[in-house]
Amino acid sequence: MQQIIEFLKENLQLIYILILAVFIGVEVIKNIPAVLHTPLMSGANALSGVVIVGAILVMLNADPNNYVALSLGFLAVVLGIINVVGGFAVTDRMLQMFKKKKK
Amino acid sequence: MQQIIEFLKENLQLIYILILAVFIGVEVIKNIPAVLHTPLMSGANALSGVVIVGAILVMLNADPNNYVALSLGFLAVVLGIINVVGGFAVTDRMLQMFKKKKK
Amino acid sequence: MSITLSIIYLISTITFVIGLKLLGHPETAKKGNSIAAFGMGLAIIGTIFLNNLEVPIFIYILIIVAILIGSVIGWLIAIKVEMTKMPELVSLFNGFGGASAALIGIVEYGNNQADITQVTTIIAAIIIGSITFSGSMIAWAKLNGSLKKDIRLPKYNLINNLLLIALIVFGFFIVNGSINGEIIIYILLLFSLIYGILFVIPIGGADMPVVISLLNSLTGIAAAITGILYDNMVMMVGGILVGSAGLILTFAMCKAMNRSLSNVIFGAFGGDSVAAKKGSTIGGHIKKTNPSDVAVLMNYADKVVIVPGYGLAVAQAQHVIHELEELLTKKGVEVSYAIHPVAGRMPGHMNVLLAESNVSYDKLIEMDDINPQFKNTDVVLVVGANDVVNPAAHNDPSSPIYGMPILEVEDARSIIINKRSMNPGYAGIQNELFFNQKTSMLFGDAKETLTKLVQELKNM
Amino acid sequence: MSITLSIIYLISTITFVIGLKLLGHPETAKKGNSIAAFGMGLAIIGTIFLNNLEVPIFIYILIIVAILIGSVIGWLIAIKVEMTKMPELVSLFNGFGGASAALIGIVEYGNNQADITQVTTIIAAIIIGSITFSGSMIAWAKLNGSLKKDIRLPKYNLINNLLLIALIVFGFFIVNGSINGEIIIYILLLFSLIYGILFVIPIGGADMPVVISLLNSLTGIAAAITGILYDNMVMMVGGILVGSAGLILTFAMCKAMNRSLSNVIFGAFGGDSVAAKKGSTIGGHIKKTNPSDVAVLMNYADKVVIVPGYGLAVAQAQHVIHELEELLTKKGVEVSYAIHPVAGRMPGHMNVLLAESNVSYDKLIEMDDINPQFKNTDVVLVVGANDVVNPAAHNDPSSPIYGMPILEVEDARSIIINKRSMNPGYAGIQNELFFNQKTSMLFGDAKETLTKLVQELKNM
Ligand SMILES: NC(=O)c1ccc[n+]([C@@H]2O[C@H](COP(=O)([O-])OP(=O)(O)OC[C@H]3O[C@@H](n4cnc5c(N)ncnc54)[C@H](OP(=O)(O)O)[C@@H]3O)[C@@H](O)[C@H]2O)c1
Ligand SMILES: NC(=O)c1ccc[n+]([C@@H]2O[C@H](COP(=O)([O-])OP(=O)(O)OC[C@H]3O[C@@H](n4cnc5c(N)ncnc54)[C@H](OP(=O)(O)O)[C@@H]3O)[C@@H](O)[C@H]2O)c1
Repeated sequence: MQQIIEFLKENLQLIYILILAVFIGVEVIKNIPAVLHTPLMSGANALSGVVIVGAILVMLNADPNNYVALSLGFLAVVLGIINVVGGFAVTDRMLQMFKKKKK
Repeated sequence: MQQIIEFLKENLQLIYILILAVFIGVEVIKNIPAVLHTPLMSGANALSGVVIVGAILVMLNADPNNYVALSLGFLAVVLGIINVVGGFAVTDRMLQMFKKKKK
Repeated sequence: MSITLSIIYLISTITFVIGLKLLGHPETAKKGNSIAAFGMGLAIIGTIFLNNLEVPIFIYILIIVAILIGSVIGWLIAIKVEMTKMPELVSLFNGFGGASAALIGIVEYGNNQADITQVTTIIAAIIIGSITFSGSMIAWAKLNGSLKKDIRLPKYNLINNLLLIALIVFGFFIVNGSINGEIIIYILLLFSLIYGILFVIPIGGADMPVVISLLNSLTGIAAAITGILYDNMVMMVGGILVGSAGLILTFAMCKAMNRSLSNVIFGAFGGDSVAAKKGSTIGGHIKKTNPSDVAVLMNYADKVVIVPGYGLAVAQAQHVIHELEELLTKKGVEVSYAIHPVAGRMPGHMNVLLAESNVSYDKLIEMDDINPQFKNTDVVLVVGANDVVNPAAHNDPSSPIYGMPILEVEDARSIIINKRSMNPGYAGIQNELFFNQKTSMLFGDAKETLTKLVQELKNM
Repeated sequence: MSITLSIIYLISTITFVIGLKLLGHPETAKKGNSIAAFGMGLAIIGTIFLNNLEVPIFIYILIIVAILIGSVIGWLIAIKVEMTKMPELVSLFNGFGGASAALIGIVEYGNNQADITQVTTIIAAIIIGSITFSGSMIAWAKLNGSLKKDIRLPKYNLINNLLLIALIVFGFFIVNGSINGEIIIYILLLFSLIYGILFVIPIGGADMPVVISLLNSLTGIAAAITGILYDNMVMMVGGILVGSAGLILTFAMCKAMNRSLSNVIFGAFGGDSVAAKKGSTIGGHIKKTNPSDVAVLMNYADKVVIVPGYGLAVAQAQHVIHELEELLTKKGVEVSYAIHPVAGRMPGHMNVLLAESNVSYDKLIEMDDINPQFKNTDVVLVVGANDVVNPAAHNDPSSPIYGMPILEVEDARSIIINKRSMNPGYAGIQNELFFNQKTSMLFGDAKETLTKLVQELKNM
């Protein structure tokens, strides 16, 4: 309990940021038309690939002799970037199709 | 310039909070029906009375012998609370009227 | 700050967000207002009682006395005010908020002159707070009629902008430490107050709602800045919410009037001169009518639509118009109201006014829904409205209101227009509708004329 | 962290918010995707090159190689994938994101075992990341058909929940310091992976979209937690955005199916048993038909509506259905598609599939718009759809789909249903529509049958 209070005290602004971000996420997504559900899921999925930033930091911070850390980091970067690039690309492809049809 | 950078560095989370709050304010208000413009303006006005918190802090922090500070703080509290209480009350009154008519 | 207080502030912030959100939907608006008010109460009580400071009892007493006095005043004003006076009330309250921020800034300048961030926020709070205060007071005076003329110095835009720049430079030097001292802050205060006056005074009375909305947004920003000073989250987030929401509302209003914000603020004069020119080009024959003829016409109509406008609010005719509507309904006439989004003195104002005089909600038809119905309408009664029914918005690309959506009353079989004279409305342009074959002018003050009309109808 | 990098992260965060916002409107969706992608690129490049750390060159090379490899793989998958495979693709990518988070957690556990906050975030990242990974892989396997059966241990809900609690307690002890050591973290990883598998494996294949959306939301949360570990704002805000948006999307999907989330996750088995009972109560006579009869019927129709469903996607019949539509249009028949929001394998999936096969946008009519039109429709052709046209949703309060809005094809003059057998659809219930007097069953695989139908029509 004491630790939780400590944490709250030190990271108050962080908590505000998280709560505000939750509100934005909710506010932005609700009421979107069903047509866009699939592209939106795929786009949100690409966004969750932001974890790649952490994967890069793992490699940058790794001890150059720690091969385990380096390999795991390498794998994390590869997987993360697949999520990002693939996610955005496939979303774009889907939306491209809608656009073409629209005119 | 140096000072601005310093400020940014020290208050990074703050800036995120402010930007996210701007997004929420915008997101929440746009697309509201014209019927509600008047109550909304009045409600937002009541909210801006949150400055009362600062006015109370002024009085709490004031040197008990500093009569100028105490009087100015007193005035600030009075004005601030008028804004808050009056604002919420009149908004409620307006909305009450809508409600009554609706059924 | 105690952790409990931090959590209370967090809860208050959340209630603000949720409250504002709910305020945006008719069904939930009342709940939203209560939630935000609850959060505000929490924040205030928490600030007083959970502050971890050593404060002499008499200061607590002072605070509580101040809160009691202010609450009573605010409450009384709120329950006593007439609904027609809504815009000036918002303006008044808003000015108080701004004044509060400025006062805080002044006291705190006495306490902190070292930290550059703090001095910056203090100076900003003083400048913005006092501009909001004096600007709101002028807006208030304009709206309640104590200040009728739009006073315009020659080249007022130039003067105002120079003054604003001077203020900012002044503030910068104070922050810089180049100038300081207790007295200097009062000079800053004075100049900010003057700027607030000069900023609002040239703007026309009918534009005041836009100005109020803008000033409201500024008060929010002032609150947020004060929040930075105290590192107080509820003030920061709450203030910014109001700031951004207010700005969006301001733009929405401008858009509904088909004008730009800068046109509202800087363009008042230009607008008028164009208008004056336009006014002269329209002419023709007008038909006058009188209450008894109108009573006959309405008595035998199947469907009557009432278009209320700014003049109805000014004449306080909302109760008699409701009487008229009930009377006609009793006689078997189908009556409804056509509500233009910017009719009246502030957006949505007509809804509030008519709701107050017990007009039933479902008789108020919004512009887009009523426009197709005018074709089947026998009589349209336009009461104190002008611009919102001006066909120039459709026909005349050179008109200042060109492009603004209007109520298309021209489609009705006959049109009765009640106003006091041929004077133009807010946009300052003549209305060719008055010269339409189908139109009859029913001159006179809205309240008096409608009372006569009701009398005639009762006698039939 | 350099100030430039902070600002870059701030910009990226803003692009995420704006991008997500724009993704929610058909006209701006493409732009929104590009803006978010741009922001992501910025964040990645900034992280690599503006880190202020002393890093040996070979690590830079490794990072760049990893990025190149991953980008090429991701890109190739993205441009090669068939649109019918969309759900499994999202699931696959999502799993990779989760795996990445788990790997980060494992490496970082090696580096930080002192700070309690850090260990907490690390443990959470590992648990959530690996659940997402293994869960997504199962979802992927189910969707692409490699894993056909819904494997259910006896009392699987109880087992799963106990395992989850055990995982949390386990994590708590690691944070606590009660247990530690390199090996312990791998055990945690293993159990989390197992939980992910057990969590998804009992859920039916048709519910996978909901599960994927939920897992997607979890990946966002994992990213946010990793962001806390590095005090990295773009990860935190971006992750939370995805987390909350994903959750809203999940609930929206459940609502469109008229089910609760807990029913989807825990209720699979119960649902089936009810369904089985129901299935037996409906009976009656069915009418069979064949492609040549249907061809005649359609040839002389004025208005045909096509209802595509899950079976169309499975049979990959979207191209031949478009051919049918063009042929009929050429013969002067008015053809449109009735799109149910949850027809297919994921929400909005039918729109994507039909758009892919060049069906023009304005032929796709949403449920609420098409329902009143069925009255004037001569022939409805239902292809591989079942639940979305089941009148039990209207008539039978005991039905699991009761309350779900459906396409009211019953109103049409004649109804042709193409499916392979009398087997029920996803909800596992029989469809009384099949026994309707107006209904004729056209049995067979959608692609084959439609190809025959097109052939017949061409010969006429
Ligand atoms: N609602 C908003 O948010 C808002 C905000 C800012 C600006 N505006 C602007 O305000 C205008 C509103 O349009 P509107 O048609 O409602 O009003 P309007 O165009 O300003 O016309 C009001 C008319 O009422 C008449 N009037 C005044 N006092 C009267 C009385 N006692 N009895 C009878 N008639 C009286 C005036 O004519 P006489 O002098 O001949 O009697 C005047 O022509 C629009 O141009 C709009 O853009 C609205
Ligand atoms: N879209 C979403 O987001 C989503 C998500 C989760 C769940 N769901 C659920 O999925 C269901 C979707 O409804 P729906 O009407 O589209 O599908 P459905 O009710 O699942 O029916 C699909 C029908 O297609 C037939 N079929 C399968 N393969 C075929 C083939 N190769 N050729 C011809 N027919 C074939 C099947 O019958 P045979 O086996 O006799 O051929 C089956 O009855 C709803 O219950 C919905 O709640 C949707």
